[in-house]
Amino acid sequence: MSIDSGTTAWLLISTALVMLMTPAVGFFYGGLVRRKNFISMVALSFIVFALVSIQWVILGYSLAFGGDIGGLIGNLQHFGLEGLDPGQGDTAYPPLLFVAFQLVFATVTMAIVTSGFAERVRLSAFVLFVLLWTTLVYDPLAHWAWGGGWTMGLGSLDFAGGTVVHISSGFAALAVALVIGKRSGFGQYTMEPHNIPMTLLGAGLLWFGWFGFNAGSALAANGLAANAFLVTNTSAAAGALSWLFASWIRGKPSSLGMVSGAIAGLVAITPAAGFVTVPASIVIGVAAGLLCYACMLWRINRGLDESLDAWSIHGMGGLWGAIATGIFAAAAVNGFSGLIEGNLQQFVANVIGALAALAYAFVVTYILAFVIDRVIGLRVSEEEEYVGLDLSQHGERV
Amino acid sequence: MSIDSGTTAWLLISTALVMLMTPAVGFFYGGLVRRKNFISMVALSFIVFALVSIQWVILGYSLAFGGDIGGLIGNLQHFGLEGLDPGQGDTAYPPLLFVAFQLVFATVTMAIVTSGFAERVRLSAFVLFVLLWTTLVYDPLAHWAWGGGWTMGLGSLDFAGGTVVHISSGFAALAVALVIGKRSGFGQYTMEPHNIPMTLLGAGLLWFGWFGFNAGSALAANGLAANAFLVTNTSAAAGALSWLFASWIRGKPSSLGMVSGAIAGLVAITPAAGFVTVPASIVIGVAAGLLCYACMLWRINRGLDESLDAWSIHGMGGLWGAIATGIFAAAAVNGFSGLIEGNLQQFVANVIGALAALAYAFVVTYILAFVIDRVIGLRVSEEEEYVGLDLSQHGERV
Amino acid sequence: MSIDSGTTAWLLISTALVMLMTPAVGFFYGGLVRRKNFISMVALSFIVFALVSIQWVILGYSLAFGGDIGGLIGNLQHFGLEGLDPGQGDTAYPPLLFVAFQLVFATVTMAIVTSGFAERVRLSAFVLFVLLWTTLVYDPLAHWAWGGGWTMGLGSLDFAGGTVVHISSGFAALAVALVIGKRSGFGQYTMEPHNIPMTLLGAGLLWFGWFGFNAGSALAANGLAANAFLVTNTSAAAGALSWLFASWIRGKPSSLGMVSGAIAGLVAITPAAGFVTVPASIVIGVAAGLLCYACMLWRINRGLDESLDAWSIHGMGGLWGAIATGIFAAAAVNGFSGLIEGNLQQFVANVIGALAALAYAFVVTYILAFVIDRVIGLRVSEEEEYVGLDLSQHGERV
Amino acid sequence: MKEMVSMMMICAVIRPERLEFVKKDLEKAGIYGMTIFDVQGRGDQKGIQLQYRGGTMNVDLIPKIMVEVVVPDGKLEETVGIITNAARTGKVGDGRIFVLPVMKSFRIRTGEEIH
Amino acid sequence: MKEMVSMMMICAVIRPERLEFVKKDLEKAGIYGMTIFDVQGRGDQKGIQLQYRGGTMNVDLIPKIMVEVVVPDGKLEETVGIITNAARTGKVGDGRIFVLPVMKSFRIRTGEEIH
Amino acid sequence: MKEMVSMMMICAVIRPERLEFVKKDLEKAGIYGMTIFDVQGRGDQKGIQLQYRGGTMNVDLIPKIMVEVVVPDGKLEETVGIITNAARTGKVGDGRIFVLPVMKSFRIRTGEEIH
Ligand SMILES: Nc1ncnc2c1ncn2[C@@H]1O[C@H](COP(=O)(O)OP(=O)(O)O)[C@@H](O)[C@H]1O
Ligand SMILES: Nc1ncnc2c1ncn2[C@@H]1O[C@H](COP(=O)(O)OP(=O)(O)O)[C@@H](O)[C@H]1O
Ligand SMILES: Nc1ncnc2c1ncn2[C@@H]1O[C@H](COP(=O)(O)OP(=O)(O)O)[C@@H](O)[C@H]1O
Repeated sequence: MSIDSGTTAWLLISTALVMLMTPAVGFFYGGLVRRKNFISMVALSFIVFALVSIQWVILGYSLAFGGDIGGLIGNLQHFGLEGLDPGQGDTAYPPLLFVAFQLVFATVTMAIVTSGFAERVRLSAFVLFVLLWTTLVYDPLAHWAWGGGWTMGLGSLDFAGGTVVHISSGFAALAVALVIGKRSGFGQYTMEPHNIPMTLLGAGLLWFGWFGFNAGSALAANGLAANAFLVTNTSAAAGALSWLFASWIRGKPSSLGMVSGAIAGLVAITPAAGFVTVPASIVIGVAAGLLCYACMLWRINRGLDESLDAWSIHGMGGLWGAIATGIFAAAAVNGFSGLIEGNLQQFVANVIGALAALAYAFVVTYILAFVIDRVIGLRVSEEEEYVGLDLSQHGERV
Repeated sequence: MSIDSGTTAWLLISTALVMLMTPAVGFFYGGLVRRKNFISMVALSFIVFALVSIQWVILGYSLAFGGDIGGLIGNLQHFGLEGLDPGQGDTAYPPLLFVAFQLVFATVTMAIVTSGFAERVRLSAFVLFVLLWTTLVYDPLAHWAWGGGWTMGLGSLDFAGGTVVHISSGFAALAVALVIGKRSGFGQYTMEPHNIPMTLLGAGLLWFGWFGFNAGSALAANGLAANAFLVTNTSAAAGALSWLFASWIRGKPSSLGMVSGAIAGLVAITPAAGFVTVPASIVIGVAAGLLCYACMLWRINRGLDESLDAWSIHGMGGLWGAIATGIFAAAAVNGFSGLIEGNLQQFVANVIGALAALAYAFVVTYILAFVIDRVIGLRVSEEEEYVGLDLSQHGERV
Repeated sequence: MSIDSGTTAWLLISTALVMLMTPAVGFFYGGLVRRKNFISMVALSFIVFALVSIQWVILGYSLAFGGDIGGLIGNLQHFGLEGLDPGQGDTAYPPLLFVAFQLVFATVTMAIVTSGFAERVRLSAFVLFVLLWTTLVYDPLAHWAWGGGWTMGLGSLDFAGGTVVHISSGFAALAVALVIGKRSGFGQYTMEPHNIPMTLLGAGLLWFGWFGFNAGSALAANGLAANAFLVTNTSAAAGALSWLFASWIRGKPSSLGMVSGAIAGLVAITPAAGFVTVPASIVIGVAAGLLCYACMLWRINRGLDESLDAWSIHGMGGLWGAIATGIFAAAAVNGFSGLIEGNLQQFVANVIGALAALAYAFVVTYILAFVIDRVIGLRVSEEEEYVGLDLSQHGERV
Repeated sequence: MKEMVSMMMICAVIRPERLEFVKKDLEKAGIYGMTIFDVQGRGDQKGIQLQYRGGTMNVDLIPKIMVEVVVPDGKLEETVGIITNAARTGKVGDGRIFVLPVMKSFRIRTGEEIH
Repeated sequence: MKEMVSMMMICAVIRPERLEFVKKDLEKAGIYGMTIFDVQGRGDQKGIQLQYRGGTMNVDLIPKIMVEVVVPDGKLEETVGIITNAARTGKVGDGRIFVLPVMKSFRIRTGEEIH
Repeated sequence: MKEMVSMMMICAVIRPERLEFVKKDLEKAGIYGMTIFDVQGRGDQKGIQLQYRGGTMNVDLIPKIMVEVVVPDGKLEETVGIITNAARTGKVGDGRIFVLPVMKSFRIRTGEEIH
């Protein structure tokens, strides 16, 4: 198949847009922590980006998209991108571009997980964790859903990464938070976000980048991409408003609530973007805002310190999105029907795909974090935590 | 007509670029207010984005681009995007993409209007205002100029929204400022911009996004888009320099003056971008910088608290741009001639189009703001204003 | 040749991406200086952008890409963009778009040079310097390498500007720093970066924009662009990690070190991006991180106040990149072989091209700065420097 | 104590928006030296009550500016008067002035003691 | 001096995270007036030692909050006691309280002197 | 008063760029405790005059750092001397040192009074 320049242009820029999401996660999270950990939070996202970028071209791509081994993992045929010609392939875009596009998905997923580590992780342990997690958790899940693995075979639909990216990172963050423990002082005194404008900036860049994420996942510049683009925006807006108004009833409508709702809407529409209509995306977004808000309140009530709510927003929002895809998929959009159009099978396949990703990510992450913690220690000392990670891990100060 | 992937790719990314302009307006404005209203100012832009996004897909698009009713408004044939197929249409891009592209114009227009509300608007009244304004002011104006309405019929040229976006938002902000009244303390003590770098960041992102705004309005990736791109940049640069040097003569050349001049240049070239040459764009930009600077000085002298100068920059800059389009339009660029090439008719049509938008936007906005103010109150209490909107409206603090 | 919409779409967005790099340099640099010079540093980048934008469309483009005069400079055939039709040409993209694409390269180059002026330049002298430098240094160098000049004739390879952009700006910054002298107090007390998050933001935007810079330089949306995209990202990641780990051995692994390494990797891959493979890009990036880190340490030890390290990162990183291109160029990528594939000639041509740019940029800049300094004074007074440039040059304050 | 202490430090907590007036009025009286910084304060009113739907919300720490002026004893009354007048709006939250005794005072540039 | 000075300024350098407790406890005791600002401090411990690979690193200026409360002499002891209890964690770095004499005190709104 | 006041608070307004020197020199003398914060000040020179085209511009509030060190009476002179020397550049704007009496002083961690 010959390269189509329009398709390629759209994928090039989509890749750049998604790349921007990784520092955007850093700023989104960085504004939410205390001042003494701002640099650390942004730095973690850059470190993730650098480490996963290298891991992906050497090993990760092959594990995810190499020849299938038992439905579970790819083989090493593309180790070091071996056997990929930059110019030719059986797609309308160059194979190397697909590598790059998938790369930025792997990095942003890892960046989301930093929520569970916030303000207390030891940098050296984090580096190790990143390399192992992306290899042992992300790469297999990407293979399952997109690389010819078993959930793909099952017919489970995941347009742009509801299971692979969001369920996996959200539940991984939860597992990490359980292993690493609460921040010292959590629950005793308030830990206010120190720089809300930076979180809003991060949110703006995430929303912007998400168009590459979802509409880019059409892997073409066509009507499907346009649909994905518009439902993405609509669901984000709906999520922002539902969280905003729900929190308004309980108290002041915070700007953080609004952007959290937007992210919830973006997460939930991610697996559905290529399968549902605009009206459905309003429903998906509204429900995402309300659900994730409720999950966040529940988490806080439970005294759980999954600090920056990757679990309640990405984990639970992703779960809802995967299920919603099974419900709202409309044949008119992309040929697939969901529960509403009477296709129970699709619904079941999607639930299975989601729960499998959830269980796998949670369990493997828990074990991984646990082992690293025992062997080299995941957490900084009490003094280092008190002084803050900026100073203690990086020798820098805002 | 079949979908062209290159055209579609360019429109997809243009839409994303223009989307970024809404938070960019938030940061641009947010840096200019006092610290206690920073979050509020950014939050308003996000709220606008969310509300208008939903209004547009349900109602707004149909009012603007539905079947014409008397040259004034569109009908409800596309209510809820009814009757729009994602994949097919009579354009080289998918119809849904046009919906998305037009959506982000509607949002950024509304965001500009927040200038008149700065540091004193009640959030609940603002939400109501947004829903009504975008429906009663923006949607009709979009219909007039682009949706088959009467100014379009008149032959008035507006390439990317000089009348619809800038004149309308600028004069609306003026009307709002007149109704809501001055900020308490205005004119008595100085209200310095609290975070100039954030305004510069907003300006940088606006300049960046404006390429999607103007070059995207070619609705194709071709020579016309290239022309729009280059004249846009040239006019912005010219505006930045003319304001910079003019203010240098009077005192220190502030960075805020420079970026204000850049925005003035961008605004003025907006209606002209697809009709004028690069040399003309220098003239347009230089004049825009000088004119808007003079308007700002006049406004301040008059003690008018249209706080963030949407009127002097977008309103007056847009007016100049609409007129300039009627003057400088060159047949070589896009087949249309202006006054300089002897086409008086074009000039007259453009003046009429601009004044009609100006009058409509000002009058309807004034009435709207007035009514909302009487019925539920547009403005926060004196205490809330003193404490700042961040705390009083959102319960948050920088 | 008829316009290809996909190619054009990719060049349009690439131009916008590269445009964003100029304010990004402003923020990157702005975070590194002291608080009292933050606005100044960002403002310089905007001023550069505005001035060079105008110079380019009037004069610069013609000097760089007009008909060749003796291999040294272009003629004035395109003065004021004379003779460029927006719509037609012998390329798959509109000629005016090439003007715009090259414009943003000229601006970002100039912005990098501000490193040598940091915290001590007089604004009026700077304006003069910019106009002269871009005309006397940048335009000829662009002609040499890309406009049909002598290094192009020599067969020296520079894919996206290793010599024209990075060597030239880095060594120009060095020359400027030598002429203007150290900041008062340099070496006596520490001048800590006052806002590291803004530097990280700038770095994130630079990384993002660099995809337009390098992959856009393919001037097409094809396999070559995809290759350039992926090696760019890989080299950046490798540079970030090598600087990070090298500095970790010596002390705390700072976030600034990491992003400096990323920029080093981006710089080094710039001339090579269209000629080398992904594995080679890892080597190039790792070496760039280590080399530039060593150069920075050497500079500091020497008490040289080239304040923001344009020399060590862009100058030396660019030099390494130009040489590395001569070493690693692989015929499989783009038909050119380097030293490793036995092509000594390519290596020699690249070394000559690099050294010529280096010498020309350094010498001419030195003379230019020297003359301006003698004639009107390059530097602010001691009091103005103490108070800071924000106040003394712009009358503004963070 | 009067004999031993010949200088006083006036610590005035004022509204940020009154700073310009305080500065100008002190200047007119020939009093230039001052040191200022941002503070937050609550007074006997326990902050500001915001009407907030059914209930109310209390914002108890309000941004203020602290102005510290050291003056010789003889200028104390005048200075306090100027600051009071310049900083006053008449509404709750105008702030307080505290006067602290200064035992000694030096100019760093010369090392000399100031009397 | 006792006779001349009837008010005291309590300057308490505390951990930022204890501020809420100090505020609440003072409130309970009817003491609302206070002025706070961000400071950095080092104590006799010379800051915090961080284990850092082979060596150690010393972070010597730690963020603290300064709480200034002016009280009549009679309330001094009580107030100091409340602050001490509310701010204490028992670990190094809890901070100090310095008590300074206040010669005079005025309310700007009314211009009246406070006693 | 000498008998009643046994500690002094040294409030030194210095140039930000001299802080490192002040800290180091105090450390050498065994004086570790200090509290610092950012301030802005103008002195008798009314700020800095900037030549600005035809006219001039006056920047009247210049960033400084306030260093507060509480020392026993006996160490007062030494400490003031150290700070003065370390902070001095000899140019206008070096700052001032004000010495205030401290009536009492407590360590929050233990609640004990410090003498
Ligand atoms: N007892 C106190 N100790 C320290 N600061 C005080 C005290 N009382 C008031 N202040 C300061 O004075 C400011 C104004 O006090 P407030 O009582 O609100 O005004 P008013 O004097 O007009 O009633 C407060 O914000 C606080 O900073
Ligand atoms: N001599 C001093 N002068 C001024 N401030 C001091 C002095 N000693 C301590 N401080 C302040 O008190 C804070 C806590 O002191 P530190 O000695 O760490 O605690 P602790 O009293 O628990 O030993 C310091 O950070 C500093 O701000
Ligand atoms: N009377 C005063 N009261 C309070 N602070 C003062 C006073 N005079 C000077 N200062 C502080 O000292 C700083 C330096 O004073 P300045 O007069 O500029 O230096 P110098 O003592 O070298 O002449 C000022 O910026 C201000 O913060």
